Formats: sequence, C-alpha cells, structure tokens
Amino acid sequence: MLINLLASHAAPQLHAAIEGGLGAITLYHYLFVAMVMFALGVIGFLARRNLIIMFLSTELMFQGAGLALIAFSRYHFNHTGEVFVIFVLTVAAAEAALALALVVLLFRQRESLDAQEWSSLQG
Amino acid sequence: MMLWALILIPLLTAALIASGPRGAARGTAMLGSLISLFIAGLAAFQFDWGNSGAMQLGGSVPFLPSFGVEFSLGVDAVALALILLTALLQPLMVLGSFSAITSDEKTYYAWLMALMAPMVGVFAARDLLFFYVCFELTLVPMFILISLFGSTNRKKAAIKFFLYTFTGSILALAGLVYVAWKASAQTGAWSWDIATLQMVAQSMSLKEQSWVMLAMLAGFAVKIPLFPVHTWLPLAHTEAPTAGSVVLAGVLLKLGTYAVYRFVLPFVPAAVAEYAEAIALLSIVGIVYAGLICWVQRDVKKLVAYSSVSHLGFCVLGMVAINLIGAQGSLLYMINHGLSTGALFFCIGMMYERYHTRSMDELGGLAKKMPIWAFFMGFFTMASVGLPGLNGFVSEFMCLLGTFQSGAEGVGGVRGPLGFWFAAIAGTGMIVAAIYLLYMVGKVVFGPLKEPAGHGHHDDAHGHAHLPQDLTGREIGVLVPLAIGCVVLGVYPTPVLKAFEAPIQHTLAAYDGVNFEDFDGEDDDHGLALVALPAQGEAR
Amino acid sequence: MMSLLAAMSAGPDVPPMIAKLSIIVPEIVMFVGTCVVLMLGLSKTSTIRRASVGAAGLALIIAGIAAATGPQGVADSLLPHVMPYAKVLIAAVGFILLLLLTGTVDREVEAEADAGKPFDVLRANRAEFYAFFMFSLTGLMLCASADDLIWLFLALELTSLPTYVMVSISTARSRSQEAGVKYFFLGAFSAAMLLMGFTFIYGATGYTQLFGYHSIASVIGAQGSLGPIATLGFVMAIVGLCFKIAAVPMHFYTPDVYQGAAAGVSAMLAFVPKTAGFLGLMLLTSAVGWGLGGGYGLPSELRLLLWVVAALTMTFGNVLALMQRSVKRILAYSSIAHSGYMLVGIIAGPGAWGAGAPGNGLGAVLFYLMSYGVMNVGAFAVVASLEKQSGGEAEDVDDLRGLCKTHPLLGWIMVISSVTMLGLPFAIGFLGKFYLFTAGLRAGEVALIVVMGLNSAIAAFYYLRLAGAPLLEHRDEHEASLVVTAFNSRKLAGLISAVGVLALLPFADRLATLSDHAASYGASSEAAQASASQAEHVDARSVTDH
Amino acid sequence: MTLLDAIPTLSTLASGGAEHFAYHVAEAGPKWMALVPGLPLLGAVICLAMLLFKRDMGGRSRVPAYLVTALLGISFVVTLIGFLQWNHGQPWVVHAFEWINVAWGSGAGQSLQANASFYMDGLSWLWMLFVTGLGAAICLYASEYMANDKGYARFFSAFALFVVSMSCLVMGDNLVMLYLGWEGVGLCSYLLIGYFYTKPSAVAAAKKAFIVNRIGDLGLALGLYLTFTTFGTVQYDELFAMVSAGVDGSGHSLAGTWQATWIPLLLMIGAFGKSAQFPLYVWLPDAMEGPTPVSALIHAATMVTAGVYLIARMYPLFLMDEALTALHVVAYVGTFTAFLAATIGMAQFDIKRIMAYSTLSQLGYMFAGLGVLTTNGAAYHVFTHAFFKATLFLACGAVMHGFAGQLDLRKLSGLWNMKGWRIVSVAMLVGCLNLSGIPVITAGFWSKDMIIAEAFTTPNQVIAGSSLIGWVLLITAGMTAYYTFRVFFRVFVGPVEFEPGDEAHGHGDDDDHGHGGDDHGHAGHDAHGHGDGHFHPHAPGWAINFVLAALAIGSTVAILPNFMGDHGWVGGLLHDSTAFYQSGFGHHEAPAGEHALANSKMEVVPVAAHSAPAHGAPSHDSAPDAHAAGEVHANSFLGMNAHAVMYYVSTLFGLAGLAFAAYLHGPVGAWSFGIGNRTKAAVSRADGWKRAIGPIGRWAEHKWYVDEFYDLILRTPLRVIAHIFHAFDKLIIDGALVDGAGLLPRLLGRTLRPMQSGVLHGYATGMAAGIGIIVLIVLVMTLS
Repeated sequence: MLINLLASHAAPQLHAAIEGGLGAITLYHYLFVAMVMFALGVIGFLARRNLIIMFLSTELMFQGAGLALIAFSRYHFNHTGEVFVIFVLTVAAAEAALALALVVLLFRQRESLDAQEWSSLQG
Repeated sequence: MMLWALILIPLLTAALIASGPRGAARGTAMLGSLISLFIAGLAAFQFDWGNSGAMQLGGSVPFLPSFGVEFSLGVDAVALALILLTALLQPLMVLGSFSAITSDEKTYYAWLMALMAPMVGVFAARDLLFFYVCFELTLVPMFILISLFGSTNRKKAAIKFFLYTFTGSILALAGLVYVAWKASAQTGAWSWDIATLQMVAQSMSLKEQSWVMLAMLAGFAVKIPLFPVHTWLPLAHTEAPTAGSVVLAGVLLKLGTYAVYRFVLPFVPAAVAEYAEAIALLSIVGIVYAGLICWVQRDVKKLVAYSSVSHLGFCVLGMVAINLIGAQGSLLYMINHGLSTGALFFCIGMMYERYHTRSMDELGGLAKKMPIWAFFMGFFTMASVGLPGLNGFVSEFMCLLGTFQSGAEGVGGVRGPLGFWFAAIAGTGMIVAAIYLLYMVGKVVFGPLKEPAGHGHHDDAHGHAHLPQDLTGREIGVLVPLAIGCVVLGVYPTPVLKAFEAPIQHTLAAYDGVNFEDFDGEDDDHGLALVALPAQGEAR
Repeated sequence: MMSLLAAMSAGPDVPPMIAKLSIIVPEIVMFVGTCVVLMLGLSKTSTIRRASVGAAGLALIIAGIAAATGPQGVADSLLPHVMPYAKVLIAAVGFILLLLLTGTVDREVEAEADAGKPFDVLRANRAEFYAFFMFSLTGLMLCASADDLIWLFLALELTSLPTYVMVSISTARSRSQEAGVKYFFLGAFSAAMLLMGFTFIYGATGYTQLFGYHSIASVIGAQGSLGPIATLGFVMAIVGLCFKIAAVPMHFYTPDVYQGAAAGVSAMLAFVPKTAGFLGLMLLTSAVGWGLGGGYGLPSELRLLLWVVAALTMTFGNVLALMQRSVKRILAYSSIAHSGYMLVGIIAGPGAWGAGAPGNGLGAVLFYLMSYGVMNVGAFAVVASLEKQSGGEAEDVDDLRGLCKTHPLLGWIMVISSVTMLGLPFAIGFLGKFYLFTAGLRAGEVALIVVMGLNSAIAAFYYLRLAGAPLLEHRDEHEASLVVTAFNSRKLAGLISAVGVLALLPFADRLATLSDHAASYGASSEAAQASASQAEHVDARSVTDH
Repeated sequence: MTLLDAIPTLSTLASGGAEHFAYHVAEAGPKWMALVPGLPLLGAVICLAMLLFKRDMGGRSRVPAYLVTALLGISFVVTLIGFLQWNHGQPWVVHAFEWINVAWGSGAGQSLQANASFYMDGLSWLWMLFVTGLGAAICLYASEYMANDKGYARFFSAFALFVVSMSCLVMGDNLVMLYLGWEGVGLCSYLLIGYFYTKPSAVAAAKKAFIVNRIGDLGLALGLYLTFTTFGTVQYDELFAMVSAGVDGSGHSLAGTWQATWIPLLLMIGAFGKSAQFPLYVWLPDAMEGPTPVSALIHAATMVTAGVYLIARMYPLFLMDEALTALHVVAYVGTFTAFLAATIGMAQFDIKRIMAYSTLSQLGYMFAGLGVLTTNGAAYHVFTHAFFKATLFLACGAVMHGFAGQLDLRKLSGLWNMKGWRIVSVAMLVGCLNLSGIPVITAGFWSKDMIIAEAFTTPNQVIAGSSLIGWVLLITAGMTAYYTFRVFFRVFVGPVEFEPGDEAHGHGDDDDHGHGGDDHGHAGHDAHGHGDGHFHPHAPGWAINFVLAALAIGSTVAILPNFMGDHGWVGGLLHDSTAFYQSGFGHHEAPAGEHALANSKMEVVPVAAHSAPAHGAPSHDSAPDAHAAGEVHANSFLGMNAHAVMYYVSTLFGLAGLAFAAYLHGPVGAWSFGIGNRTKAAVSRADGWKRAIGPIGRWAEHKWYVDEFYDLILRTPLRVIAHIFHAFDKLIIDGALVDGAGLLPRLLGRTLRPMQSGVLHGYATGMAAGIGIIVLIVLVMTLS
C-alpha cells in the first residue's frame, strides 16, 4: 500500500518519468516490483518461524532494495546505484554465510529451526 | 582562599579518616571540623562587614572555560552567616555522634565530614553551575549516612530523599540553564556568573520568567520543603542518624531557602511578583497543615520534622513578602531554625540513645530522670515556639511583620504582594506551634514518669551505650553553644540584621520597577524594564 | 591545520586516490593488525597465540596514533574534523575493551593445551574472536571516515557482522547462541531497512556522495526541501540506524543480547555499534542540514521523528531498567536510555559555526560517546570479573551486595561507574549530560530537556541500586562468596575506566573543546554554512512556542 | 526623630469636654533604670546555673530564695529611687541597647526600631512599683512556702524571670518590647503553673494557659503590625506624638480610617488573652495548679493585669476610633466576665479556685472601668486588687501549706481559733473585706466604686448601655461579697475541724516533701476533726506570717493614695501618662475627699459625641453636625449623681452579699452576726438552697460547661482535622501523589515489559510496527 501511496502522490520527477515514458516499462514498474519484493520479505520475516525461511526473507528485502537501486541508477543515468548493488550483494553473501553457520550451530543444539524455541532471555 | 580552605579541609579530613585507623576517626573528624570552624571564624574576621552587600573573600579557578564555567567563590553577609552556621554545627555534629555511632566509624565520620564541603560550596558559589554541582553533591553523603546509619526504614527513606530532591533539582537545572542560554544569546558568550545571569534573567518576559521560576521552584521548593512537596522530609528525618537530622534541619533545608533567596528572588522578579500570592499561600498552608499534623504524631522526631515544614513556611512567606523586614526575618529564620531545630534533634537523639525509642506512648515525664536534658529540651522548644528573647521570635516576628506590611498601604513606601490576611492566617501558625510543641513537651518531658518496658537494665540490654541517666559533659558541650547562639540572636540580633541589610537591598533592587498592582494576570506579557542593578561588589 | 588539510586533499602532486587513502591510514593499520592477529592465533605455540592479544593492542595503539597525527580534516565534508577524534576515541575505548575481552573464548582449549594435549586448531577460535573484534573496530573507524552512502553502508555492516559472531561464540552456553540468533536476524532485518532508506535517498537525489559539489547535501541544499522520497529515505535510514544505537522501536534485542553475551562482549556492544550508529546519524543529518525545518532545525518530519524516538528511547530504557534484577539487563536498558539522551544532541544540531562548545549538539554527542565509552566499561568489567562458585556470571544485583567490603577494588569500580552514569555532578557523565542540556536548550528543545531531566531522575533509582548494593548492603553470611576470574586484565579494564572517569575531569574542558571542534559543521560548504548560521538566528525559539 | 519633627505639636485639649493625654517629649532617663529588669535577670541566671551545675544541694539550698528575694528587693528600691527622682509629667526614655533595628531608607516610617529601651511615665511607675514590691514580698513568702521542694532553684529562677518579663512588658518603650514581656510572662506562667510537672493536670493547665494566651498574642501581634504599618513606628513617644496630633505616619488624618477601629480591636484581643477575659478566660482557673505564691503574684496581682496595662497604655489609640468600638467591646466583655466569673465563684468549693474566679471577676471590673472611660478607676482597682488579692491568695496558700494541700471549704473550719493561724485569719479577713468592698475601711471599696460610678456617669451615647453595665457590676458586687465571705465563714470561723488534703495536690514531689510525709499514710481515712487524727497541721512560719501581715497592712494602706492629690495618687500618676483620660461628663473619678465638692459641680457638660477620640484634630469641626443630638448628657444613677450616691448603693449591695453569706454559711455565734447556724465544716444551709435552685447550681459548679463546650467546638474538631490532615498527608500526598509518581515509571515498565517477550517474532513485529507507524506518520506529514 505504501507503494500505491508513493506512486500516486510521489515526487514530480517520478510523474515526469511516467508520463515522459521509458517505454512500456517505467521506473514505476520497477519500483513496484522492488517494493513488492521488500514487502514480501517483511511479511515473510514476520510470518514464518523457520530460521532459514526468515533469513531468505531478509535476502528478499535486500534484493528488493537492490532492484530499486538499479532502477534508480538507470533513472538518474549514473552507475552509482549499480555499484551499490554489487556491494549489497557482497554483504548479502556474507550475511548468508553467517546465517548458515549460525543455523547449523543452532540446529545442533535444539534439533529444530523454530525461532520460537529461542526465548529464554526475556523481560 | 579561606573559602577554598573551608571546602577542601573537610574533604581532606574525610580522606584522612578513610585512610586512617578506626580509632582515630572521630578525633580526626573533630580536629578537622574545629579547624574548619576556626577558618570560618577567621573568614568572618576578615570579612568587611561595613560592605556586607559586596561579594568578598572571593577567588576563582577556571573549570570549563569553553562553557564559561568557573569555580568561583565569594560571599556576602548572608552567605557568610550561613557558612558560619554550617561550620558551627559541624564540630557539634561530630561531638554529638561519639556515643551514637559505635560501628563503622570511619565510614560515618568520613562522610559526615565530606558533607560539609558541598554545603559550604553552595553558600559560597558565585558560579551558577558550581552552585548546582554543590547543591547536588550534598545528596551523596546524606544518602549514605541515612542508608548506613539510619534506623529501620532507612533504605526507603534514603532513596526517597535522594530521588525526590534529585528530580526536583534536575528541573531547577533546566531552568538555570535556560537562563544561561538566554544570557549567551544576548551576550554572545556562555557565562554562569550569577551576577551576570541575574541581569539577563530580569529582562526576560513574564511568561519566560514564570516558567523559569516554576523550574527553579521545582528544585528548591522540594529542598525547603514547601507544601505539598514536603513528604520526603519527615521520613528522612525520622530515619536519619542524629547528626544527619541535625544537618538536614540545620543546613540542608537552608540550601533550598538560600537558593530561593539567591536565584528566584533576583532572577525572576516579575514572576515572583505575579505569583507571590500563590507561593505565600502554599507556605501558609504548610504552616498550618504541617503544624496540625505535628499535633497528632506519636514519634517525637517526626513531630519535630513536620515542625520544620511548618517553620520554613514562615521563612518562605517572609521572603515573598518582598520587603526588607520580611527578607531580614526570613534570612534570620534560616539561621535560627538551624540552631533551634538542630538542637532539638540533638536532644531527641540523646534521649533515643538512652531509651531506644522515640514514641510518645512509651515515654513521659523524663524531666524527673534527666533534668538537665529536660532543661535543654524545654529551652529549645521555646526557641522553636518563637518566644521573645530567644532567636525564633525575632525572625518569626519579622517574617510576619514583613508579610503584613507587604500589602499594607502604610507608611515607609513599602509595596508588596501579600498583606493582612496572609499575616493573620500565617499567624495562627504561632498558636499551632505552641499547641504541638507544648503537647510534645507535656508528653515527653513533663507528666508522670514513663519509661519503656525493660528499660531498667539498659546496661546489659544494650551493650554499647553506657550512658549515665542525665546528660554527660560532652552532651552538654554539644548543646550549650547552640543555646548560647539562641540567646545571643534573640537578645542582640542587631549586628546580624545590620549586616543583612545591604545584601537584601541588592536583591530587592530587582523589584524597584515592579508594580505589584498591575499584575492581574491577563494583560501583561511584557518584560520588565531592565532595572539598573546596583553594582555587585568586586571580589577581593 | 587547514593548510595540512589542503595539502592532503588538494595538493597538486598528490593524486586524489592517495589523498583519500591517507585518511584511512588507521583503518589500514587496523586491517593489517587484524590479519596478523588471525595468523598468530593459529600458531601451535601458546606464547605466540597469546601474543595475538598483544598484536591487537599494538594495532589499536598504532591506529590511534596514526589517527591523532594523521590528516585532521577532509575538505569536502560537512563534518571535516570528526575523523581524528572519533578514531582516537575508538582506538582508546577499543583498547580498554580488548583488556576486558581477554579470556572470553577458548578457555577449555587453552586449558587442554596447557595440560599437554596437542593444540586443536579447528576448535580454537581465539584468533577469530580478536580478529572479529578488530574488524568491527575497523568498520567503526570507517564509519567515521565515510563520505558516501555505499561506504557508510559497508562500514556499518563491517561493524555489525563480526559482532553477531562474537555474541554467538562468546560463551558456550545456549544463551549466547540465542542472543546471537536474535541479534543477527533482527540485525539483518534492520540492515535491509537501512539499505532501503539509502536506496530512496539515492533515488531522490541521484547521488550516494554525502557531501561535496555533486552530492546529496548539495541537491538538498539546492532544492531547499527534502521532498517525499528523500524524506522516506532518511526516515528509513534513521530507523535502520536506530537498531545500531538501540533506540526505540529497534531496541528490542538489546537486553536479551547483552544478557546472553559474555560481559566483555556486552560492553563492546554498548559502545561499538552505538558509536557506529551515531556517526552514521551525524553524517546523514549533516547531509540534510539544520537549516531546512521551518528555519530552525532539521526538517520537521525528521525532527519529529528523532524527537519522538529520543523521548521514547530514554523513557523505555529507564522504566524497563527499573524492573530488572540482572546487572547486565540493567546496563542494557541503561544503554538504550543513554542513546535516547544522545539523540537530543543530534536534534539540537551543531549550532552556529564557531559558536563554541555549549551549543554544539553534535559535539555533545561526541563528548557523551567518549564519556559513555569510558564509564560504561567499568560496570561491565565488574560483572566480567566475578563468577559464582557454581560457575556462571554473577549478574544479579544481589550478587553485588557488600562488594566494597569483600572485593574493594571491584566494588568501588562499580560504585564509581554507576554514580558516573547516574550523572552525579562532576563525574564525566554529568558533564556529558550537561553538554546535551545546554545544546538542547540552545536549540529550544525545552520539552525534550525536561523529559530528559525526568528520565535522569528515574535512572537515578536503578543506578542507586547498582551503587548501593556494593557500598551500602551486606552479603548474607550463608551465601556462597564470589570468585574473581583469573583475568586480571579485566580488572585492569575496570580500573582504567574508574580512574578514567575521574582523571578525565581535569581535562574535561579540553575534551569538550575537542568534541566541539570535531563536530564543527559545514566547514567547506558556503551554502551549508550560511544555512546553518541562518538556522542559528532563528533557532532561539522561546519556550513559549511549545 | 524625623518623624517627630514632622508632627506639629497641637494643643491637647479641646475647648470643652474631655481631657486626655497630653503628649510630652520624653527625656533621657538614667541608665541605671536598666537594673530593674537586670537584677532579677541576674538572679534567674544564677539560679539556673546552680540548677544546671547541681550546686543547689539537691534542691535543699536556700540560697536561690534569699538571693532572688534580695535582688527583687533591690530592684524595688531602685524603682522607688527612680520614681522619686522622676520629674512628673515628662516621661523618661532609658536606652539600654539596640535590639531589632532595620532601615530601608531614611524617610518617615522606613525603619523598624525596637530597642531594648524603657519608657517610664506614670503608668509604668505605678505598675513597676507594685510588681517589684509585691514580687519581693511574695518571693520572701515563697522562700518558706517552697522550702523542701526539689525544684527550689527552678522555682526561683522562673520567678525572677517573671519579674524580668513583667518589667519589660511594663517598662518597654515600644510595642515589641511589650510583646517580649508579654510572651515572657506567658512562658513564666507556663513554667510555674507546670511547676509540679509530674502531675498531669498541672501540665495540662500550663499548656492550656500558654496556648490560650497565644491566641490573644496573635491579636496583639497583628495589632502591633497594623500599628507599625499605620504609624511607621512602634516606639511609644513617636507613636503618641502622632496619635495626639490625630495623624498617621504619613501625616494623614486618622479620623474614620479602618485602622483607627482595628488597631484597638486587635490589641484588645491580646489584652483579653492575658487578662483572662471572656472568651479567653478559661486558662486562669486552671492556672491554680501552680504553687500558691505564683497564683498570688502572677495570676492575681501582676501578670493578669497586663491586659489592663496594655489598654491603658494604648488608650490614645483606643480613643482614635470615633465610635469607640473597641472600648464598647471592652466594657461589655469586662462586665460579662465579671458577672460570669462571680456566678461560677459562688458554686465552687476549692477556695483557691474561688479566688481565681474572683480574680477573673475583678479583672472584669477593671476592663469595664476601661470601657466606661475611667482609666483612673481601672488602674486604681489594679493597684488595690494587687494587694488584697495577693493577701487572699497567700492566706489560702498558708492554709494549703498547713493542711497538706487541703483546699475544700467543706473540709476545713475554724482556723481563726487554731493556734498559730491568727495572722493568717486576720489577713484573710482583711482581704475578704477588701474584695467585698466593705465601705470606707477597705481600699477595694474605693476603687470598685470609682468604676461603678463612672459606669453610671458615662453617657449611653458614648458607651451604649453603660447604665446597664453599672447595674450588672453592682449586682456582681453583691455576689462577690457573698462568695468571698462564704469562704471566710466556712474556713476561718466556726468549729475547729479539718481534714488534711492529698499531699500531692500541693506538692508534686511527694517523696521529697518533708512535712507530713509520715502522716501521709494515714491521712486518707482517720483525719476527721482535729482530735483523733495523726495529722498535725503546721502553722505558718515567720516569713509567711510576716508577708501576710505586711500585705494585709498594705491592702489597707492602699486606701490612702485615693486621698492624695487631685485625682488621688494613682490618678496623678495616670495624669502623667498615656492612660490619662478624663471625661467631660463629670470629674468624679475624684477621690472621695473631694467628692462632695465635685458633686456640686455636676452638671451637664456639652460634648460632641465624637469628641472623645479626636479632640486634637482640628479637621473635625463638621462632625458634631452629623449628630442630631449634638450634645451628650452625662448619665446619672436613677436621676442622682452617680458619684455621690454610689458609695451608699454599693455599700448596700456589699453588705447584702455579706449578710447572705453569713446566713447561708455562717456558724453559730457572733461571727455571722447571729444569723448563721452552721455547726460542722461540711454542712451549711446553702445545701438546701442549692437543691432549691435545681440544676443551675450544678451548672455553675461545672463552670457552665464552658471548657467542655470549647472542647467540643474547638479542640475536638481541630484534632479531627489534624488527624484528617495526617491521613491525607500519608495517603494522598505521600502515598498517592509522591509514591504514585514514583510508581508511575514502574507501572509503565510493567506495562511495557511484556513487549520484551524474548520471542524473535515479537521483536520483529514490534520493530516492523514501529517503523510502519513512523513511516505512516511521516508520509502523512509530508503529503498533507
């Protein structure tokens, strides 16, 4: 819904972009997809209890951001966004490695990947 | 120099006590406090009383120059008088604790001595931040004294004491910093010099002044304590060790009234003029309300504690009368209350050491067993009641007269916010004071002898205090200086009054342009015409 | 100094790339040190393995010296002088933290090795542990050097990622792993938020460069307002950074993670990510500038956001700390609260150029970070140094009772540390708060200052508990006494912290001046300077406006 | 001084009509006058020191008594010398040292000066002479009376301090000094009433005295404040200079101002408290718990007349008010008190209490005298009353001392005929005669007459209802004679019969009391009558007898001053004081010797009704027109000249009362003029009468339940309020507000704590929700 809000009321240059036409697929479409990916990531993170799925959801969020970066990069006619995406991918990879290691460690302890299992620290 | 010494010597003594052997603790404390007293006397000797309104004996050390903060000291007659009171009480507190404190003496005396430094600092500060810092730092030793050496409920009392006053004073800091910021916006540089800030503060609009006053009062009224923010005091008094109660009543409460005198009155004259009636009302309610509460207490110490609330109501009342007589009375009240109520706490402590109770249900007619104690108890009660010839009278009389005069369109060109009814209703406090204090004396000192059950063999019951029936020479030695003070200030207060005249005139000069009739509340958001201040005397 | 700055950045003979490199010399030193530590830790010889700590310490010292003597500013940054201050601070606090971290991992492995068994490289992770620590600090220093969103993002991640590992491996208990998993997953979630925010900022402005001729700052300055996309970007970025500084609503992980991790690691978490977050916040807000929002501060949306976040953060932290029994949880919540206080400085902003210390909110933040970094270590050091006889950390408040009698050194460290954090006058913590006070009032944030004051009072309650338990209470006779760990360096860390808070007092003015200088804003940009001074003229809003 | 210069000295008398106080510039008196309070102060301090340093030999040393007696004697001599040196007509001001002195400017009224200075005019001399003289005498009496009491030194210390305070009260040259003495005598009264401090009733009585007095003191204090704000000074000479000129401190006319009404009213409240006038009289009867010398000196002769002194001293201020509001109240209240106390006195059995009520009643006379504009009568009555009431009390005290604290007139009889009691009995008789106002031979007769006659003389237009006052006073005079001789007939004459009292009643330290200690054990059951008991009353020794004799003579000699000079000696003194006021309605306060002469001059003197207060002020010319009557006629007693006939009328009332007493209580024989029939101590005809009047007698015996009424409407509600406040403080202010505020963070913490559930998803949801809310708000802000 955020996206819709954005799309209908957003900054003038977005409107310009839409009306001026980048062909059939405009910045708006890219952004829409990116936002959907990000939102799905958020929803997945909140809704799923499996640690691996949750991690994948965050990856989805990262990739959503990446997609938006590339779209903006294209829109601004510079490569900064693309460079950024490359770094983001690196970070995501590092995080993935970390996540997998952690998941293995945890699985060894509890034989379960349910996030709810880990709630002894509270208050 | 001497002011620095008065701050540093207690600290040094505390350090020596902490590092020295246990047996030497009280001796060291006694020595240190006597040296402090001597230096205070010397300071009084050096002070130019003819120029008592000027800040003297000053000196400063830069601390945070980039913030404009200096450790800057200096006293006028008012501050010096309160420092003298502090220095006088200090050796007496040490002396009075000899038999009461029998364990962990090093900690006790070290903190007791450490307490003196910030108290002197508050009175001697000429820098706002230094004042505030000292104001806060008094909390720590007191907190420790109460929580380590208090009676059964000490933890709660100490925490309440600390948090209550701490909360208030943070708000006061906000108010003070606001003024400092205003000053910095005007002058382009941050300064915490009280005299400078005073001038800026006076030029603030009424609305600003009111907020600043509220913030300051949030801190200071708690300390005084003014109704309805007084409830920490009875608890703290009841739980504190004797010397703690003495210093609490004697000096710590005066920090609040002194701060009102030093900051609220000259900083925000328009707001004070606007809200003086409200403050006076609170004071009066406190006088009568706390007085009546005293009357139904069962614990002697709590009674005297509530009486402090009542008494300091007079003090604040005299101050917001905004005239010389009221302010004179109020300032004198600070000293007098320190002497007489401090002494009452000593007396109660001495009784407690012998009977291990303070309940009026268990005690009675002690005059028969302890005539000398009874004499002193009666004496200080009378000083507290405000009997003419003793110190309490002069101050109470002048506070009420100032209040009365404040609204009277009488001769002498005195204007002010209060008036007849304030004095009349506050005056009932005189009656109430007589009621509750005589009630206490009648119960505890007079009447048929009543001692707590099992008291007869107190030497084996309570191993430590082998005290004779009546007061020892040491205990008399504690009380006599206070009694002398009470008599001298009651019979011959003139030198003190004369010395206070000039500083009060400085303070009240802030009100020269205030038109008390105009402040009806709705019309004015105007700043006061900046009143030309009399030049504060330079430090020498 | 300015000439040096000019020489480093724009000298004709120095290629731009090299000039850029010269400002990250400390990071390079750290990186080299990290590599050395990694390798040393794998040695079969126990002495050499032990030397890894020394190597780390050495690297920190050299990095600190390099930062202190290196270039003092970057020409095209709006915060040109923040680097040396931040890096020296990071190196110094890092050094104390290093002392505190000794012996955190590999105790069994080392014990076995000492007992004569062959050293099992695969099981050992001391080298990794210190290396991660060093990486994290490197990341932190890079945050200070950042002038680009990409750089900032990578530096923040470099700061965070190692800490996830450190938390997980800090003890063998499952609590540490639980802490690790919570920390990591929520961290990843927030990193995505941060990234999304950066994306929007980039999308709105077309630049990732924060300052300079073609940069986010210049675009915003030219537009004179943020615009919705950029606003959204900044909001999301700030919220993402809130995770690093443990601010509401991203604070949830803090107590659990602090409690689950070893005390030394918790101490590190209280300083390292927080500093990273605040450096990031300072950079982002600097890019926006304090001249946009109705003329007197941040744009109203951001100001409101930070205002609410600050107020909630300090309140949440303090009221929840009241409910705790665990010292570590108390310190965790207090860490949240301290973040709330520091946000006041961010809101206040730097004030007029050259106006001096008391009004510089960013300077206040830097000063507070410094004082917090020093005083906070002490409390954690006490917890790290004590163990119950049954094993496990002595983290309950009641375990501290009578500590001044039984273990005077640790007891007094706890007392001094708590009292300093309480903000009792003259302790360095008071000066930090006072600095924030003056800065906040200078910016007219009276209400926030009052909230902060009341929160300090609430905080006094639990700090009094922390200080009172060792000093004023007595340990029950029948209770088993505590054991002090063999790692004297932890006590040393505590001692340094306790002595530090006192020893820094005489230098408080110098430090405040340094903080102010380090946070001096807008040196290079005429426009930003103008807007900042314009802001100063109008930010003197009276209390009546609220 | 600037103040004085500013005020033109105006002629003090209007052309016709009343004379009143003429302002005289004071001259500096000799410094040694400070010895008058100084010497007793020395005595008090020495006694105290002996007490504190345990040099009083466990209370057995007689040094304090003789020391204080001697010092008081010297003090008296000093007063006398001073008096003889004093130049009549010009007051002395003796400056001792600065006490309170602050100034906020040099203009008029811009300073508060209350120095330790003394102002000696006729009024002060009068009071000081009998205060020091009686003080010394009673001190001598007490030296025997209080012997063997443990607190000997304590007693004399307080006693001496009392004289000091009284001196300050009387001699002080400003209202603050007066206030100092005022409260000082209150303290001494407190200490001495509570002398037997182990006795709860004594402690309670002392407390009551102090607190009731404090109520009055508040009035005095407020009056003082108002005086200060009105006149800008509290010093007598400056004050009276202004009052005599009819202006306030800033030179405005006082006429018709609210201050002119309220200053006297407030001061009057103070006087009511100290002089135990209705409604503040309740403390005085209870004050009899103190040792008898105390009752004699403080609660009969001196301290309780301080109220009279205050009003007399401030008489010019009382006359400021054109309507004389305050003097009306004074007159009514005094009369009512006189009557009320007499009714109660008739029904009491404790002879000391009866004396206490008679004191109240006589104080009522004095106030009535002040109210009906005869300061001379009031002051003269104070003077004579001081002697004869002291005599009465000391005689009662001797009885009490001898009979182990017995004071019940039903248990004593025939003292006249007991060995060693003759002097006491004679003294008692002299006192009773004086109190009853038996004509010609008693001073009490002359002084009381002056008041009653003036009440009838003073026009109703000036003091409304003054004739009624006169009638009530007359009736009261008859009642006085009755209850006075009731005591005498029952206790001193008739069959010899006695029953010892409870020793503790008189002497709290029963274990320390030497006399009768061995008898004490039996006293309770077998001491009926003189023959069979082991109880031997001990007759008074030389000191008591000497003092009694001296006072009895003194009471009689006090007739003489009445015949000295134009208006009597007292009148002469008053003439030279601020209390001087002589109405134009007839100069018949004059002593009897001149009475016939004056009588012939009695005529209607035209006086403007308003003129009494403000003659000096020339601006009042228009005022007479306001009164249609224009002229006021002196009143008369049933058409006769009151001053002429009053001697006979009051004699009639007095003798009637005496005869009634003789009839009801007199024993068989000459002592009751043949009309009495009492044969035993306990039984008299009055018992039958008492039954006849039903509950009224019982009500009177219970003092009309006034104490209970006060308890009900004042003390109890106040106590309830105090408890409510206490609970409020504990529960609401401390509990709900303070602790509540302290609890608020905890409550918030408890509320927020569930959010820290430890569950990853909970945290994530919290974070997401937080972000969502923030983003939403920001978006709305941005887009709107």
